[in-house]
Amino acid sequence: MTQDVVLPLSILILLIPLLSFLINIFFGNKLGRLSGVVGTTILGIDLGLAIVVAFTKLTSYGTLHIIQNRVEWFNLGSVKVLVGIGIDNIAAIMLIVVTLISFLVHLFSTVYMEGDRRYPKFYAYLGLFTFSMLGIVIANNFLLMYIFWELVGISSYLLIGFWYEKNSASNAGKKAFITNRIGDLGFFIGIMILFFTYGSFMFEDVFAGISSGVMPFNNPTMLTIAGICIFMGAMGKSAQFPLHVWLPDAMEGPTPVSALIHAATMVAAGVYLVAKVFAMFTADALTFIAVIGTITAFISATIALTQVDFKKVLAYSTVSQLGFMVMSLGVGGYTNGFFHLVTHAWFKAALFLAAGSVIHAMHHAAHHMHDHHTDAQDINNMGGLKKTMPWTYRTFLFVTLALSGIPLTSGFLSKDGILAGTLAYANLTGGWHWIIPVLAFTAAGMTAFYMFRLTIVAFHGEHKTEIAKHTKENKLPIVLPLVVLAFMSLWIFYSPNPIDASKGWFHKMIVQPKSAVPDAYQWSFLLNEHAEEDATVAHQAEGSTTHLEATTGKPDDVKAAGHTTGHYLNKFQEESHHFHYIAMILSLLIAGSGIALAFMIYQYKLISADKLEARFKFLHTFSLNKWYFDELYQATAINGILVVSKALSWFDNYVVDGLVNLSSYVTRGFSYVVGLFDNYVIDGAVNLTATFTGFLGAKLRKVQTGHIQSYVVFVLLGILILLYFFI
Amino acid sequence: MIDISHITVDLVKSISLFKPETTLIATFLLAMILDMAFKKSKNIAGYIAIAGLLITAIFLFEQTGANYKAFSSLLVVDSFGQFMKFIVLMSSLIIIVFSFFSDELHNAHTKLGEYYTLIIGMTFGMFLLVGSSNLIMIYVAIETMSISSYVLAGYTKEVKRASEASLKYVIFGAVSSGIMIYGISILFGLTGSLNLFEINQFLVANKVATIPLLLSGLMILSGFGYKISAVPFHFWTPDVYEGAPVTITAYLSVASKAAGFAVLLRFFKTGLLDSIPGTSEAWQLLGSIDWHYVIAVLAVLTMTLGNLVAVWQTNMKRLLAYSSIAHAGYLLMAVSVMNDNGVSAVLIYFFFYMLMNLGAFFVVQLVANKLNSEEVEDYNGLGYRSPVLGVCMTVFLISLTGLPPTSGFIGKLYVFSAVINSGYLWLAVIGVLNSVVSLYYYVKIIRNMYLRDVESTKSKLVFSPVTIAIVLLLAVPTLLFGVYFTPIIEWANYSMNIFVGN
Amino acid sequence: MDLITIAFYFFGALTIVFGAVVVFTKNIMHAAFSLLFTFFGIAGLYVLLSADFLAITQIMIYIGGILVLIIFGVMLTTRITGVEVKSGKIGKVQLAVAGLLTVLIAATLIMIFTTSNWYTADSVPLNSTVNEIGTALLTNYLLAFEAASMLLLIAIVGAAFIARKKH
Amino acid sequence: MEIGLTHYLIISAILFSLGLYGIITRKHAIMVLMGLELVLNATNINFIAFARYGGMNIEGHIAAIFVIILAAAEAAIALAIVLNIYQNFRHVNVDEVDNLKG
Repeated sequence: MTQDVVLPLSILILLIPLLSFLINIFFGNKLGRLSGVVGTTILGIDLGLAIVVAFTKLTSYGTLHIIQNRVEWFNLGSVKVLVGIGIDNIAAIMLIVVTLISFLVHLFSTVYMEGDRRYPKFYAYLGLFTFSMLGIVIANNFLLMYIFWELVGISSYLLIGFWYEKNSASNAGKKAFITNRIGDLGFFIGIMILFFTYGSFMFEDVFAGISSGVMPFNNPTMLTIAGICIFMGAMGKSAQFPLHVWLPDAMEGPTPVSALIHAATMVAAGVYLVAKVFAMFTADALTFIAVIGTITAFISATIALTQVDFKKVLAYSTVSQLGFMVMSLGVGGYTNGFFHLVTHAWFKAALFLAAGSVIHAMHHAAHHMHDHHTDAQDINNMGGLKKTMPWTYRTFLFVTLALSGIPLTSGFLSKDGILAGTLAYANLTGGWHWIIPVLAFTAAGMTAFYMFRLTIVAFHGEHKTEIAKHTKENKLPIVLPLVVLAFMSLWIFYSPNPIDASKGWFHKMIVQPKSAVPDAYQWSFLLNEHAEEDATVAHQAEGSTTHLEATTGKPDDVKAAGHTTGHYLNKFQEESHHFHYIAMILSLLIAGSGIALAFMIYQYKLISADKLEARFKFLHTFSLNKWYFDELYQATAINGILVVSKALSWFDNYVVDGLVNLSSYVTRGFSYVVGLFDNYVIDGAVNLTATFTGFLGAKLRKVQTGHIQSYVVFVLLGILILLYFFI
Repeated sequence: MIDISHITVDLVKSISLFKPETTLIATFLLAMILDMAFKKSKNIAGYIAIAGLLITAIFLFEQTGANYKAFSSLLVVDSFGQFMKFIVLMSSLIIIVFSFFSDELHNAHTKLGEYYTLIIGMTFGMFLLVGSSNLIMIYVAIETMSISSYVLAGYTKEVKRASEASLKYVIFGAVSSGIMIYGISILFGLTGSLNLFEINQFLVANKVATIPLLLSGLMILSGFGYKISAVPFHFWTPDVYEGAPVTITAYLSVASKAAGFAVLLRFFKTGLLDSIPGTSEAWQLLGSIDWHYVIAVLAVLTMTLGNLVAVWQTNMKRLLAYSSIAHAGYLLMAVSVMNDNGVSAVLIYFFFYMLMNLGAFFVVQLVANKLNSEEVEDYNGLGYRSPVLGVCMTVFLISLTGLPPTSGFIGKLYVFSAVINSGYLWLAVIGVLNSVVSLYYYVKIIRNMYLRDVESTKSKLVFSPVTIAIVLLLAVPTLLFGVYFTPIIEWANYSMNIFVGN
Repeated sequence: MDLITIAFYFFGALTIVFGAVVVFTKNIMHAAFSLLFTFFGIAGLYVLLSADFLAITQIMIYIGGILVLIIFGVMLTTRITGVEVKSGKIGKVQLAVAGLLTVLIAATLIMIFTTSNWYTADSVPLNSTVNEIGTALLTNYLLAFEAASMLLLIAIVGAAFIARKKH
Repeated sequence: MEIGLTHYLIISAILFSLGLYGIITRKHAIMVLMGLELVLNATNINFIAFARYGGMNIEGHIAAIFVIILAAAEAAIALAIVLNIYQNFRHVNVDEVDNLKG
């Protein structure tokens, strides 16, 4: 297979899911139950093609940076707008991730969505979503990416709000859409800044422009700002703090959708974007990214500790893991960040599908017993599912181990790499940066704890309700995807060595791109002058010792100037390697103690829940004070809302409601402050903005009195004011 | 005796370039007479109007490439005017077709002779306005179109809200044009001329006082501003849009706005452009007044007010009225950059705006025919009661929001790129923020159509195949031009040069 | 004081005083007749500005046409003998705001008018402006003239349609 | 002091403001229209005065004639609409015609 075939095939891969969408939207009602079969088959074909393309790219052209084309789309003024598609190594891998998970979700849904009256529509939306997601994957320019980015937003809106009869579902869809738009706003502005500086939407042109030293508005700070703007898009899609609020609500969608959107694809799009444009981030932008990722990882891990809804735990865990990926990219661990994206996709999809399997079984049992009050998603209503649903349990347990980062799983490989990276980063930069590995390790420990809490409460012990007793293992189309995904979470797919991935194919293929940012604005330890050549050499002649002098940038950052970097790409990788074993031991210890704690509390009940509560209060208080969140929250958000709402209360129901809610929530106790912060301050800020615009609108509307003479007065006033304003 | 031979030569050439307008006058008279002659036929005037407009289109097409100051510089015939005239012409045609299917109009009157006649009269007024290069001519043209539109807005005269709309419209319009003509008199006092070319030459050669120039500019802007619904001259818009028959509301929102923008751009470029240091790329404006800034402020006010108030609307026509105010704001943004890119962006945006806005109004009209309601609440489940209409309306609304892959996105893209290209990043940011707000109320309609109170509860709505075909004729290009828009861009780029004399 | 000055102040006062009566009086018929005097005063000012043709036009069209139209309007929409003929009252606050706004506008305009330089040129003495106006209307302003005729036609069609009782 | 351009302009400014005052305070629709006529007459004074002091510029006269023509047309239409309002509302008080608002 030659290079030329890759791109046409990629376009075919992109368009096939669209075909599924069109068939199901137009002939769905005629097809009925068949639409699931049609959709699944089509996705199966797509998966086959994706595998062909990905293998061709990785095996035959693995050393080639990218296979791409450039097509002139239209003229904008005097500028030719070029677009195109491109397959580089990360795109090739993403193709498989997206199509395989989409295929499994299609398969899973044939049973899960059985009997839903809009069954064909569901498949149509799945097709549309897959199409848009693949578009993001193969775009090699900002313009196409933005278009598909929006399409993903729309199709996920349809999927999340699929059960729109439930008010919460349609609101969740809306919230996801609007929160994402806030991020997209930044994305759009970023794209515009880049376009008007470099005159092209193509990634490579932008990078070339940056490395030639041209800066937006002739100001390097603007490059950082452009980078942060672009990253804002990722913050929205990948649910990064403070735009992460939509993802937990989005659990209102059907569970297979959660597996598709919230585990592997849509939320990964943000991380993917950061990876794609990694070369344009300055040191400052990277620091921003790392900080956001860390905050996200930590905060959502703490929230996940206390959730009782099966899917909510997984949702916050997803946010936390996305935080890990973003953090890894931010500290410079490009390869490990993307690696974690891939491994996480498999096991998180498995977790969600397992959750779907459980919920499906619970629903069925409840239905049989004519019980319509018990919450089928509350883990306190489960228990003992280990006996009734053995296959679901086995796969769930295995992928939980993967998520917790236990050796022999893929999760261990990637998480370990990330943690080592944060240590390396902190060591290289010093100072407050050490907070990043500290929080990262803490979050990793909490991950192990809450995942085992979930496993033990839901699957172990006695049946807590009658419904749980009557659950049955599901049919093959539900179990099979679970097994496949669990299987994919074995270490062997990525590296022969179960404790070190750096010798595996993945690390050979996914090499950190050479930064386009001029040296003065980039971390010196991330500079890899001969990145591409070096990677090539490393690939072709393993073990060859190409010695490179460490590059000098900011002098004080280079602690070991003059060191040879060996076969490492840059100082960062070398340092990561040094920290590898420390990180491994530390993370194992922390994860192990998390798991042990979970067992002690929930399995053997050695520690009472009250003590746990007290413990968490202490931890949260500590973390809050450390970050001054508490003070910030008091000084700005609450007081701000109070002042504004007092002023508006005569008029505005929203704020009155908000106040009432707020005061009742404040009394609930300190242990929920983090959750509170999440739900009420950030949501509140969003609401406040909405309320404020609404308030302004309502005020302005009063001007439209219906009296023609007052209109004339306003016109005259308007002219006078404008006159005196411009004099 | 005065020697008038040079005037005769000019007149002969001018009349040959005046064929489209002449055709419109002929159509007006013919429609009036034949309507009286054929008492039985209800839409005879409409058919004649369509025929007349088609012939006008042919003559208009023949003018391609013409650049001429006709009728002793009263009128300019150029490619910019041609583009805008085509917009006006197409919307007139579309509106007449819409009117054939309007229950509202046909229930109120047995014959619609005056209706079609006045639409032709208004088209004539707009054609004149688009080409006017003399302040008196501008005033006459504005009054011609206004007087027709006052009557059209209250055409269903037994309906209370329609008569209220026309009263408000006539008072507001008369005051605005009164203020405008006062501003013109001040400008006349400053420059001693009413001709934009002569005013321009005077301003190049002499220094005039800033404050009276600003005052007269603002007063003249009030006349243009009320045509394009720019804040603070927009107050009539929601009331008249709600009260007038839907067809006329749609007409006002596109055609008269197009004519208003045409004259606004021409006024600035012909009257205030310093033609000495290179004309094309960035316009060098005369005088010490920063007109960029003035227009930019108006643009910000206009789009912000339009979007914020639209959020509260429950009547579709009123909602679309505020939305059209907001769109005027986006367009003003492109005007404020005052260069050829901005003009081209206005033209591009207008073409797409015509398709999507007329489409949305036609859907409103069809729904009102069936449900006798224009409330947003009554659109609940429309997507299931009439799937085609629902999908098309969604396309129009998404396009009005400016999301890809619709033509509205392309329009916004060009507007924003023109704005950012000229360095007004803050303006673009406000514009983008505004489109986020607009998302809220457009999505509200889509949500009502699809996600509220659905399926079994209400009966299907059946529309005749012809009306569905018309909706599709607007919806398909709205989508299609979102992907393949090069011909429109090329046409607009060809037409962006406003003739400024020699 | 020469005659011109006296005449100016006379006509100016006539215009402004009766103009004020038009907008301040409660009785609509008083307003209509005050308007007549205002128009007359303006016509006088035109004569002082050597615009003889305009003065005649002013009297013929405004007083003979528009004013009669207005009085017809008054008669058709109000019962002359009833109380309805009085224009209603508007709140004190609104009046104050309107008054303030008007004073502000007047002050702004007068300030600008008195402090600006206007386009001036030495005047050419003319016996009558009729000749000039006629020529201009049929040469340079031919199109505007024709367009105005079209406008009047449209206005007639429209007004007849709106005003007539049943279709 | 000799009578000059400014004198006429001041009369025009006062008349213009009076007209606006009438438009925004009168309830009766026809009185609003009278206010409008004052505004247009103020405009005409401007045109004629500028024409006189700008070298007997005939353009000002032409403008004034057009203003008069258009005022007549506008008055005709406006009165017809007022009559129609009277048919529908049985009064012509503009501030009570306020069903459309918000």
